[in-house]
Amino acid sequence: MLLEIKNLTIEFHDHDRPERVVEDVSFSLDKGEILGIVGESGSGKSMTALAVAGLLPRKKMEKSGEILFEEKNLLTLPRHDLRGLQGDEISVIFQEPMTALNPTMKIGKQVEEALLLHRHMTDEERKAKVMEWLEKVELDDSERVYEAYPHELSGGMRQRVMIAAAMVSDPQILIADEPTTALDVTVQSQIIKLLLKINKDSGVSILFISHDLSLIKQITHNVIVMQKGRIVEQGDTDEIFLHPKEEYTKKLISSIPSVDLRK
Amino acid sequence: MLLTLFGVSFLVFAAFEIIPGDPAISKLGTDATPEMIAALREQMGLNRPFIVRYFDWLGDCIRGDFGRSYSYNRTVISMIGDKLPITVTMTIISMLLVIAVSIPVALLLAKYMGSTIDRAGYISNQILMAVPSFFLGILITYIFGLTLRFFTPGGYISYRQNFAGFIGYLLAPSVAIAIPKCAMSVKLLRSAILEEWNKDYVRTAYSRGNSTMQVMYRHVLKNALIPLITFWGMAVADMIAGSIVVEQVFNIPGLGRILLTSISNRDYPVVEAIILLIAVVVIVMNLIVDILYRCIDPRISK
Amino acid sequence: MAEDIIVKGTDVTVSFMNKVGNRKEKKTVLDGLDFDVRRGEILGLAGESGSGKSTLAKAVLGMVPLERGKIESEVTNPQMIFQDPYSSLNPAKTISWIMQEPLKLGKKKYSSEERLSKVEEMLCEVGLDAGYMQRKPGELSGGQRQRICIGTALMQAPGLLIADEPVSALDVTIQAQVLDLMREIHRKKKLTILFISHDLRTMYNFCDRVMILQKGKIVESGKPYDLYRDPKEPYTRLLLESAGII
Amino acid sequence: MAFIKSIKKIFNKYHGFNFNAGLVITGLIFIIALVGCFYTPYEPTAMNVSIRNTAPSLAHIFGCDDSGRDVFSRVMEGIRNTFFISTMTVLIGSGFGIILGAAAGYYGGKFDEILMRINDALFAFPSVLLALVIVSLLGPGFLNVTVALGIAFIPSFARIVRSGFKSQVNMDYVQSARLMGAGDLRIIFVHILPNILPVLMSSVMIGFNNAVLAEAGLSYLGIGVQPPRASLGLMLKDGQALLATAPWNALFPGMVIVLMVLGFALLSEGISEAS
Repeated sequence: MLLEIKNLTIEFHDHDRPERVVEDVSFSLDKGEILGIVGESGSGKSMTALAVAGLLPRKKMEKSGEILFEEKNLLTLPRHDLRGLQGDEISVIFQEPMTALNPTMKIGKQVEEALLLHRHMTDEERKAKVMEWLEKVELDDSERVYEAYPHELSGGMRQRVMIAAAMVSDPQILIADEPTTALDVTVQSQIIKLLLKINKDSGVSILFISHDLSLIKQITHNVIVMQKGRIVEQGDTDEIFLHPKEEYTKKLISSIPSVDLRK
Repeated sequence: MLLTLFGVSFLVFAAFEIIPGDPAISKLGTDATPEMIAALREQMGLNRPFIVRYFDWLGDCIRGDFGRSYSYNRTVISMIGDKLPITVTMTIISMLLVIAVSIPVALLLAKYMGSTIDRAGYISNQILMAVPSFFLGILITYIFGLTLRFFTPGGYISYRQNFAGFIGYLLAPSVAIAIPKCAMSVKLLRSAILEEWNKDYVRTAYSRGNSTMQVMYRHVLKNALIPLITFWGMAVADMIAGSIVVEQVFNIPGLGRILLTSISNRDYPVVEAIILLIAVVVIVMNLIVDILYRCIDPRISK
Repeated sequence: MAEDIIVKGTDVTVSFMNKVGNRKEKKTVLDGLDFDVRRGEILGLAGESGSGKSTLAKAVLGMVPLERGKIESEVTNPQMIFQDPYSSLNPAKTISWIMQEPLKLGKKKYSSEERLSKVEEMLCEVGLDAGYMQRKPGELSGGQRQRICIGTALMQAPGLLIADEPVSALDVTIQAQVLDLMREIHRKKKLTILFISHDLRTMYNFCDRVMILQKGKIVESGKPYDLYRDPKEPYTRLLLESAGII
Repeated sequence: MAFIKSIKKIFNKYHGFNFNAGLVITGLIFIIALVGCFYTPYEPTAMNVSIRNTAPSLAHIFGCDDSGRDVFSRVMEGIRNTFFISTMTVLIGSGFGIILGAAAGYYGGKFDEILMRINDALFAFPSVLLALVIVSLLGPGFLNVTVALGIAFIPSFARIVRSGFKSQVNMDYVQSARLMGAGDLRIIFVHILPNILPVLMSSVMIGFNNAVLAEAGLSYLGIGVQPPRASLGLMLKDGQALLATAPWNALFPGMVIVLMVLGFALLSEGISEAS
């Protein structure tokens, strides 16, 4: 098992009364698996993903449970060692392509950053790796994109750049926190197809966070349904969509507008 | 830029057009006969339409001929010619001081964000911002001049005699002008850094394994400088105004003094010329700041 | 205009100059559109960002100058509800002030008691209660705010309600509730709705007719069932495939 | 009525350190100015050669100046004049600034373009310089300085108000207000203004901050308040000559200026922090 999470609980103490955001969450992620976490806003799905990525906000909080990766508990790992994994073994792509890139830094510089931090390469090797990945994410005219600034690219192209920047160091786990929510439908399906291709080619396991059930159905092998910080149900995606056991899962599935063209 | 220059010169000319009183009379004195006044007006070309006189005046200014002073019967240029470099040098020194001091101090504060140093820095910033530059000048004179004898108050050295002495003496007034602007810059840079820190690209930088310092220097600092540079553009005008006042404290014969004397004895050509020159200096300095701005922020179309 | 058509657009063209560097470039947003809105129907307007759907809405409201063509509308006071619940209610005012505003501005004059009772009545109709009157938009959830937007828009009994992506910013379960509310109001008050969205799935059960918009041109339009079963245009097929419908 | 209610609301919801500190300092100075209208320990203009340049003592808290006048009483009168001038300056500046800024920000287009061109041109002149020009036209003196500073402060207020309106005008609630039939004036003053009140309040405070500085500067240059009336800037100028022998003549007025400016700066900081 690549990643093992046991009884993860996160409680914020910055407001007057403690706020439990994630409660007793346990699941595992296998090599090459695409695991979906679905839930509405405030369900704790993003917080769980951020915990795995070691990006929990610096607010006063209490964390308990284990996030085991290569026999190391990421929750208690010292910052220095955690930084060794971030961007090397575990990479992240975020929801807002418009703001997730540094507006005053060239695209090439941002994509190569993970290599700069984790690999000893010459400039030429680094540039070659970056160009390789800019082509892999199907960006036409990758030379121009390398020299361009974020504001010169469309939302879809920026998300492809984010994927390239995350995959350039061949991580074992890619965390995708609502990667397509801010994109148009047509661009969304291209990004989903791209993620599937990368998963197949490089065997990277993907933790896919979303509130869009039809997307989860399209892309994930297994799914975890979360509500108010707790896991309501988890298992094989098709199985859950066909025979949801929990009341909340049923309600979620029934609220997807069904398009029945047979009648 | 040229449009603003043009607009400014028009505003200045128009302002001095609406002055009550006729330049010819003030030149000849009150007992002059109407015929003499009419003749002088004709000779000075005051009867030509406003627009013609404006372009004529503008043409002269570009050639450096700002007309003649009323009270000293010397050309304006001869009076203010050697004064301009003093004010400009002082403003440049203060600008350099602001840049040289505010960035390292802000970085220091950013490193200890939220600690006691940060709190102390914040309070002292507030106080320093509240001190008017001329009072600061008086304090500096009192502390460094009179008690510690670092420099002799009032001992202005002209750049013709001894350039080093000239710069040395200008240090104190420049510091007086620069300190409030430094405090403001530090405050602005600090809040800009705080604002950038919550942006998404910082989280992306952390997700790639950058340490806090790496995130600060590789990503946040460059973006936080943008609002600061905008502030420096506007601060230039305030600094020149500051220099006019501070000149009195350190009795430096810069543009400020001439401006005041010519205001009190209503010597309008001199006042007009000085105001125009100051506006030109401000605009030129703003242009420099604007160029600095463009090379940091690629989003501004070249 | 025919009896049952309340808004008719012929050869509607809108473009504006946007500054690229220092050159001015003419950008055409709506390109010779012909469309009509029938009384009492829910007309869906589907398209991606940049397709011009919001501009079309503004054109129908007469808030955008037409370069060519004209829009005839018998609707005197069309109202609009928006996507972002956080910017569509005045954050500085209480809910009761917000909902009374249309009554103060409308042609019919109401006394303050009448206004308060009408507000209370409308709050119940949109599934809330009088308790919300003194609260501020900042204290409410997205779903509650959208209900108040709908209530406020209905205060002047508009002939046409334009809904620009009203539910896409809400959670799935809340979306369903708000759509049910709009359907019920449509049925009870015979309210014509122009429903703008990028989500073809939602439009299937909600709209009587759907128009597909791409780069300022109407690609195809018809009843959802016919349109989704055999889309004639490749762009429509692409949209349907991307949404996982076909 | 709604306007006053929202100001009351804004005041009672602030409790940050900056706001309270600012309130205390400004309040203190305001009280001194108010008291100064009716009572001053000594007649500010009463000269008494025998006690020339005596150091601060119980009888004369701030000591006496070159012509034996009690520095503290003159400072009280100085505060009153400075306070009055800066209040008038801010009123004129923000009054016209709001009207111009609201119109430019709300309507945009040609009017906005022209106004901003004029504003940029005026920004080439520092407000002190602008005031200097106006004073040289109208001549020095109490009223002229107030008018000059007032006019000189319009561009900065107009710019802040304009950006405030520009950020609000595209908000959806403004569009739905238009659809309901609200007129432009109602939208500007009833709908949009309460939302930019915090920005406006903190810019008014900064306006006070700069006005006090500018007034002190102009009087220091001798073209503001004319003797025998007292003004902090003037006292600084006279006190400077006696720096070696009687430094309190300059130090106390200077410190009071700093306190006034600091008070307003902290107030503005407190308001913008809480919004």
